[in-house]
Amino acid sequence: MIALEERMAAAIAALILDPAAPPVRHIAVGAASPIPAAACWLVKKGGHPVRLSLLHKHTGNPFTEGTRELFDLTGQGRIDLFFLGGGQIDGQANINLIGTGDWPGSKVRFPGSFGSAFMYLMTPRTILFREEHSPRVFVPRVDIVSAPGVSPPGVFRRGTAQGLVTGRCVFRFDPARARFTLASVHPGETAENVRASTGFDYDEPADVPATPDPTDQQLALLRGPVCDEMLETYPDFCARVWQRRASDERAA
Amino acid sequence: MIALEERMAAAIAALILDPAAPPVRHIAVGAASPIPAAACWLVKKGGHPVRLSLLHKHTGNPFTEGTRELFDLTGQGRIDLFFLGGGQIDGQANINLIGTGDWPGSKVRFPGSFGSAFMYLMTPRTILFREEHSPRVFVPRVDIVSAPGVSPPGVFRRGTAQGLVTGRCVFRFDPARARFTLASVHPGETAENVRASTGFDYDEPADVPATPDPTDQQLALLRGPVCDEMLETYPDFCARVWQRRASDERAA
Amino acid sequence: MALENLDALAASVPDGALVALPPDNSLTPAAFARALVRAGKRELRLVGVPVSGYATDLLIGAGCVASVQTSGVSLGEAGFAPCFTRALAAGLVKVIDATCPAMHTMLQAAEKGVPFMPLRGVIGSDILAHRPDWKVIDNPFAASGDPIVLLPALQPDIAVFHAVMADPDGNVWVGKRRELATIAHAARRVLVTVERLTDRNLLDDDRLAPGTISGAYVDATALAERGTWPIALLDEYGFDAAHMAEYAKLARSEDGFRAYLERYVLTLPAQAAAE
Amino acid sequence: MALENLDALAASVPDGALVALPPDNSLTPAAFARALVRAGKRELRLVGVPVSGYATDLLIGAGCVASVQTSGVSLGEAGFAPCFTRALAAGLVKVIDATCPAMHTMLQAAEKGVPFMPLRGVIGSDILAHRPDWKVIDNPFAASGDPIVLLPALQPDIAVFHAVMADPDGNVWVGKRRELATIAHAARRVLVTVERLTDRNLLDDDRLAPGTISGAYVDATALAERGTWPIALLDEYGFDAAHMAEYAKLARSEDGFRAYLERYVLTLPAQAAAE
Repeated sequence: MIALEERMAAAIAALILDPAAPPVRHIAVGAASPIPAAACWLVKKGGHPVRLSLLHKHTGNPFTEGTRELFDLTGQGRIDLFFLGGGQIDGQANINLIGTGDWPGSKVRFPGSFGSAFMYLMTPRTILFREEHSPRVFVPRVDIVSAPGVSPPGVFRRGTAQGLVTGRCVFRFDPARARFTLASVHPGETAENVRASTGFDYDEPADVPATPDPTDQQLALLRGPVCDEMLETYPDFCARVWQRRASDERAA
Repeated sequence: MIALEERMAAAIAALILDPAAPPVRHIAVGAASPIPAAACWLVKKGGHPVRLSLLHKHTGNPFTEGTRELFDLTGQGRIDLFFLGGGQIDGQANINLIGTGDWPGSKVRFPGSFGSAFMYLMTPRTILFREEHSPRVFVPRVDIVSAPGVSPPGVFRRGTAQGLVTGRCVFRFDPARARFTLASVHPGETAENVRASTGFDYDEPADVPATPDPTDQQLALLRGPVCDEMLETYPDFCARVWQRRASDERAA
Repeated sequence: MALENLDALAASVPDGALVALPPDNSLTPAAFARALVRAGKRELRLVGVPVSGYATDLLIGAGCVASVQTSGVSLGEAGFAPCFTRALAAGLVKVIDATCPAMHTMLQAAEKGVPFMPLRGVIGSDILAHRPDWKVIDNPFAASGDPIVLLPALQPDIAVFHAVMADPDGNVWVGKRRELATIAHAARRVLVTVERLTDRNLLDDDRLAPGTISGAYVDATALAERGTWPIALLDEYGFDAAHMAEYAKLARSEDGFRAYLERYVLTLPAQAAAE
Repeated sequence: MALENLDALAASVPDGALVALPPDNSLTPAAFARALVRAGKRELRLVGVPVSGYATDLLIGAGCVASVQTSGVSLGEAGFAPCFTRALAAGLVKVIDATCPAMHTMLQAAEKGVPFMPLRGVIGSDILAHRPDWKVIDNPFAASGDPIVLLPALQPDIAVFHAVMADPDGNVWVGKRRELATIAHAARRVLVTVERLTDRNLLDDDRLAPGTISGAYVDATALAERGTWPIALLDEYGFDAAHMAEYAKLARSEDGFRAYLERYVLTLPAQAAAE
């Protein structure tokens, strides 16, 4: 039994290691991002030399200037890849972390933009992720733009979304056309299903491949050393996905 | 026998404590300023509650962000008083720490401006000091302006020179008129002497008082606890003025 | 530097003050926030540096807050911030949205005493459209058009955080949470709660000085044992996930939140509750 | 992170590189400067952060330097910097004058990845007239005219400093000399000489982390015992005033400077000379 979170982590890991993309030396993972964190650890524990900066790791956090150091690192051009989710994401890869309805979220208020309005423009590669794949999340046009998917010429921007990993599929993003293409659907899903669950338009090849299952080696890494690294920062996630609790393993 | 350095320190201390000036809570002393440092310690050891930030104190230096912290402190408006010297100082209180002749000091090159171009404008009070009182130092117009004595309206500026303490006398400065007035001459000097030794024009009262001698209490403080505080930072100065060496008193 | 009682320290905060608070992973003054609730403060304008969590949600729920300028309000793994969300929907609190590096930049401008600082990114975000106090200029150093955002200096009236130790000179040890120095430098008044006191001067010790904020910036301190609880404090104590989950659950309703206040804030010293 | 031999580390610096050096009170890489002399480097463009001292004067005297951007060059109580003064008069080195907070600000702009930052003051100084790369704009946040200086980001090719310890991950401990983090963040390449190695991870220890610069910024390290000598290193060893006076005296003449090089730089390992 492969958990959806495991599938998504493996799909993200595949995007990270995409040989067509620029090499990744330093990846940062923001708050409340357990699936991308798992993907990064999967890459690292799989033997790929990569520096991970996990902002919300309580101990062994690499920063001595708090979150400012992450944003300065990014400003310096040292962060190659970042992850963003979204309360809403649209077909131009705009993300909305603020809320629905009128500003500042008259229908549903989300927590806020965090660093997205900066990171999305200043990082060479961003991988978008959102487990819930529904027309409520993937909309034709976000109600509020926390961070824009593309920018007009002349606006300083280092990169855009590389892709979008959801609970149903993987999209790739083409910044020149500001448009997603369906890259693969997870086992159990179909292209039709994805189309029906997606509020924005996108391109689709004639044959849509299935997202590959995580390999046995990947599953072993996720359930062992990856979970070990994540227990402290994401106890609820580890308990839910892998039925492991830090408190079972050591005195509180 | 009162050393000239002791007279100057006492004269600076009197300016620091001038009841007509705004109260001083936090004084910073830059590099290579032993006489102002002695004046500050004299004020503090004399029982006046004042915070001293001595940049070049090797141990017990209050900063954890180096000299930047001093300039940031000043930017924040937390430094009430600073000291500046000058290779040349003119009658408008312009100071030159760069050199004489053409830029950047074609005749004599001085070490450089250090923080003067910032501190002079951003500190509510600056006390100028220079032991050598000669037409070579006190010129009609500095060859190069490291930091201007006054600024045109509209230029953000928190303060100007309060006065100038030399090896011969004390001047007060009036920023509205951009002009010095002789306030007192040190024992052994005359108003005529000072005039002959000064390259710039200045005002002079009919009767020029003598700079008061340091009191016995002040001399005792200077030679005892003040010297104790300064031994580490200014070993040569303490040896020259007070014939005391740190190495005589402890193992190196 | 004055050493005060925690509740006296909280009482010294004027209604309406602009108060900077660190986020839930950086020495949050949680006990102080509970003391502010006990003191019945009103109309506080909170600043999340750069985001907001438990302390902000608690203060909003207790009716102490007029506005919050922040890049996000959340309880982390425990979910959305329930009081913030409810108060915003009811129009009881105003949110001034920012993005994390903009919060840092605005405070650094105040730290350096400059009226503004630039920041890359942000252009194209609706945040910019809702911040009339942020300006876009053409980068004067670029050969051709290069729009860049300028952010004004943000000087909090008061910054509050928790530290591990305070010495007799008011120096406080925050360890690797060096970023707190920026709010200490930027704010007009700095209040620090501390886990314990120490006799030795923290800046005189080359091992402790790097993690020390000079007493030059600290206006008053108060002892508050387990002062960040339920949030972790460096390697001193861990995060109390069970308590945060209990808070998140109770705060989902007005009644539940009142029960939380009764149980943990209004009647009991927080540290006793934490045992 | 690679651990190299001191002379190999110095040899890795390309001729013509823009090299940032801390001043004589902040972990000056003095042994590294002597190794640069031995390596025969040429046309280096030095950056004093924010001022320059022994290492810069030595490198200028040895003919390694084309220019120095700084707010001051001096040997402190030992007086003017003799090689700098002589080389400037002879037209052998170019000085690009700045003022201390401007050096910090330009490096902080590079640290934050912004093209410029403002600074108060400076207006009316002739420094501004000789810095065509500095601009004055009207503060966009002021109601009426308010000229303010904008400084461009300054990104050194290489930053070099000395640290007390390095760990196997390339993290280095600089204690309270936290300002060195800024040149580490701002520079393209960071070389660190260290007094000694340690096995434990410096960032994992809450007591050592505050004074640690992450290996994320460090490209290579080399062991250099007494690496700041004759300058003090925190509480590890003191300032060698007698040696600095000897340097100041010898360097007053070309012949004397050559004798200094023979005695302390070219033939002997510096640490042996220091015993």
